[in-house]
Amino acid sequence: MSSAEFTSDEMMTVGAARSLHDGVACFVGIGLPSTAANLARRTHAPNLVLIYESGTLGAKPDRLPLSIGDGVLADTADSVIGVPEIFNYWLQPGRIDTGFLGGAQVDRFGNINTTVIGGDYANPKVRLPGAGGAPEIAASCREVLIVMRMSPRSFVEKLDFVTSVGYGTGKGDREKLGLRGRGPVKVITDLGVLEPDPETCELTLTQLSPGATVEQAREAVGWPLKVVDEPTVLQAPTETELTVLRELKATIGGAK
Amino acid sequence: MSSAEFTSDEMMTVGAARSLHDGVACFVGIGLPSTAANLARRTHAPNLVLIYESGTLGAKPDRLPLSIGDGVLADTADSVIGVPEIFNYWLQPGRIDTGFLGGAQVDRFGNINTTVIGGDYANPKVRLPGAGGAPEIAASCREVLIVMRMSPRSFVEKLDFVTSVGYGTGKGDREKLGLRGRGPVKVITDLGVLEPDPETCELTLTQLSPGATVEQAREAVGWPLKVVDEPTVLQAPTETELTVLRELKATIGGAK
Amino acid sequence: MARILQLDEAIAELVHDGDTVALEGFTHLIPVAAGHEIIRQRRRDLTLVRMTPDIVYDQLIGAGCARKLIFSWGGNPGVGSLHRFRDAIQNSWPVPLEIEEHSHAGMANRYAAGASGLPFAVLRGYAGTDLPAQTDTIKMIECPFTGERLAAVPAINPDVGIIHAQQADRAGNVQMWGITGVQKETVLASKRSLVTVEEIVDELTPRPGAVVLPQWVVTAVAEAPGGAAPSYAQGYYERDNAYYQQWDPIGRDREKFENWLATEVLSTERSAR
Amino acid sequence: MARILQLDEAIAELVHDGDTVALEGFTHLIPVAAGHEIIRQRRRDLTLVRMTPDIVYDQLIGAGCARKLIFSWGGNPGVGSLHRFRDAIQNSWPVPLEIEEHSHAGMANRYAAGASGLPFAVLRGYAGTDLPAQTDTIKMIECPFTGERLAAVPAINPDVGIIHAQQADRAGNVQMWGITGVQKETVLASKRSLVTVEEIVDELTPRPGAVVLPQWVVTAVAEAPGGAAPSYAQGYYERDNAYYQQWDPIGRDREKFENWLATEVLSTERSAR
Repeated sequence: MSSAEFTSDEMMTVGAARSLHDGVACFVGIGLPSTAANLARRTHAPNLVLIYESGTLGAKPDRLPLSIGDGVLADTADSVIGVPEIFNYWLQPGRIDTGFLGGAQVDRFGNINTTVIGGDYANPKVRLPGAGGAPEIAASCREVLIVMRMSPRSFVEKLDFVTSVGYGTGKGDREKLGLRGRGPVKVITDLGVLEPDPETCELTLTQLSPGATVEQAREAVGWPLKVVDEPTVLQAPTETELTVLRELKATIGGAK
Repeated sequence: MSSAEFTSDEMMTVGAARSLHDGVACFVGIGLPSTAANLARRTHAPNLVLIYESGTLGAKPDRLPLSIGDGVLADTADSVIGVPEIFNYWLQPGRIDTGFLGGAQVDRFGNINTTVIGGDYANPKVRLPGAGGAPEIAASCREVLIVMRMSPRSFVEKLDFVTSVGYGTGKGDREKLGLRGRGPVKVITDLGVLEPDPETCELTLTQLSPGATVEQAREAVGWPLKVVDEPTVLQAPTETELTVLRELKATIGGAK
Repeated sequence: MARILQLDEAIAELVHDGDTVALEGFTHLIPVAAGHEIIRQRRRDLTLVRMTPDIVYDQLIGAGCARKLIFSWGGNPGVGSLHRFRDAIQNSWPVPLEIEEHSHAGMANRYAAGASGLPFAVLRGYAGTDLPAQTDTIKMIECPFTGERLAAVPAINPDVGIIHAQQADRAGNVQMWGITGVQKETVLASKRSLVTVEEIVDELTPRPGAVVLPQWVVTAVAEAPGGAAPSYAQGYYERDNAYYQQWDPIGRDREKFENWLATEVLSTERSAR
Repeated sequence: MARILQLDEAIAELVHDGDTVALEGFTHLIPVAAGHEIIRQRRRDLTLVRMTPDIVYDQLIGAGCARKLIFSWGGNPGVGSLHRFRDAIQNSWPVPLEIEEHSHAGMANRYAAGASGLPFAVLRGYAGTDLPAQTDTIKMIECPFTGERLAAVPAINPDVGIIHAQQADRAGNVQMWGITGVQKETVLASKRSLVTVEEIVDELTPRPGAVVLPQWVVTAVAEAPGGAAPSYAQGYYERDNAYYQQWDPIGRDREKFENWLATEVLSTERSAR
């Protein structure tokens, strides 16, 4: 165990990596989810199956891919398939265990916005990239992990646009909507981890990052944040985790 | 030109082969259609594109395939694809020029039965193999060639079961049913060729095989056969056609 | 991760009386050894599914394993009819056989819908034919954008999907090449799946046109060299055409068939691998 | 048979003002050279379609070629926003841009329906999201067998589909490998198609994972070496990451963009091949 210094982003990435169990199939988005998944595959989860929406099943990249369609994914995959097939045969039936999502905004029920902020849809203040694979990842993966830095601008009382559904307006909504997966089981942030309350599905602070406080978390969330009685403190990144993570990050330079 | 002896089956095969224009894409069934298509590719239509429902696009077999899934088709194809794709992406949109069909029964509007004969559906006198790819080949190919030996048992007043649609009950039916292709443009038989009447779509004898008579044809058809004023006589198989056809047939022995 | 089992273990564990079972193969890679093992284990009341039931289905039906057949083309390819199949339909011998009949396009789409986790598929099919009148698994549906009417067919999701492939690795990743038919969809649509393979290898070498099924979507792999004969396995052996011819007189005659069954299947044992 | 044309000839002949045009590529094999030729030929009022509009679509939009964009994710991957796209949506500069927005699953299925000759596709999608309220190309449909409600989306059938591949042979048969995205569907769904290729070869060698488009479904092939840069072409060249970074300040600023457009596209000529 190490007391090495680490950033809150590193803690967040390590926390996300630890949430991936060995042997599961994981639908990976680019950025932090991909870093976390590759970290997990190099540490506790060597048999993690990485699936990218570009159509690579079982990619085993020897460096961090720079995009969801990086050539290293195709080169190392068990199989490369077309994009319609990845969504129809692999994601849609619910055969992928874990989906990773980020977003510009999340609300207390784990719904996500990656479409527009401010104004209205036709005349937004900020036009975001849009849905991509997220709505169906959120609907169909057996469980979803959300990874986002906490701030009142991103953890909001009300989304400007619902791009992807977490628990809708609360417990039971997923079933009513016919969504197959369980929904978001964790929101992993720089300050700690939120989990849906078993009764209400409202996101509740259950774990704190080392050094972070409940007060900090409350201030970083735009709704009255529920907190469990005694939030546990996340284990700091181990030396191995940090070393592997930093090595991974260093591979980006030489990537295509 | 040759006056070599030939069988009526050879005439039928050569007639079918001649109906395939160079460069067209042809959906080939096993048996006589496959023989005819391979004959055409070796004679006047070297650029004929052979498509088999097993998923082989552009097969160039060096011998007669023994089944629609013969390995020689995969070995020589431009591309081998799955069976759902061959039907959905290739047949259904109407991008295949010519489809070949045979059957146990055909009626005067070119509808075909390959399902049951006699009795009723639940207790047939003869259970035939069933539909296979035929209904959608009949519906979606730009044009269809039917190849069958003439006899009153097979050229019937009323089908025991409509497996594949030609012109339904007459002109305009294909449009009403939403079928995209033109329908059967020729029925090639041992005694001659029937073509749909431009006004009524009723199959009409337009050509006779060398040596065959209108009277023979009428006797071989279970409905009052219409005949054009002056049926032309099919050109006998040329020496080249016969030689190539017989060479092709001889390849079957060594096939898998 | 797929488990590597012996064929008899795999059938014993995965295939139960009353199951819906698809043994798929399109001329190539037909899972014949698995079919014979089902006969040997005397499964009953199966709903058998296959686009192109041929000899091995004739054998399963003749052995009394099936109560229903869902199919689109049934025959002894290049030879003629399936006489056990006809005897079952026409004379209920040895047991009655219900049929549910489609076209290839319909069946392929039913598997694709099953693999896609959808309850149904849409196609341009069946219009004007007598097929829809004979089955309640063909309905019409209207395009919500154009109003056009199309055919709809329900997904097929077999209890067990069985296919034969050339190779698997020791983790149970499967690779097949050549004509691969509807086999990927069969495995993906099925609740449980068994892949028999020509051989288990240390590593799968990528090949042009290969279809790979990762181990995490395959329930079990069993080594069964020659397991597709009399059909062929590209790269391993060719089609045994004589077998198809020779089947005809056996299939035509109940007594000959029962002799065949007793000597060629029931009293034999698949060599343990 | 596909015709082998020069890129400028092909664009002149195949792409007309007002057309619906899909230039597809999923990170890999993006048909950038073809996009630049469309800008150079000053096409207007195009409806552009692409799952993942990135830099070349930002450029087409900034150059005023498009009146509408149909898409599911628009961004400069790994860098940030598309500023020409945002300027067009938010400020109608240089011309107003209408959008029709879907998810990837929806777009992929729209292409697949287009390739299949169906008017629509069915998927599990959009439920509970705000997307259906913003577009009339998402509707609900009921399964005729189970009564379940699912999403329906209309087929996409572009006037012109444009993709980039590694190779074509002299007859116009096309082969691409690596990540091939939705490019096959794009060509099959389109009324006309253009494939730019890294090189035209005497013979296509079968490769693992390759997608082959036979010449009879391709309208034209144009040799355009480097035609996917700054994206990559597996086996030919790598992604130019710096270009993606460098695009950000250019795209952010109208003046810089117009300079870029004048010097890098409009005043240049694609070398004749």
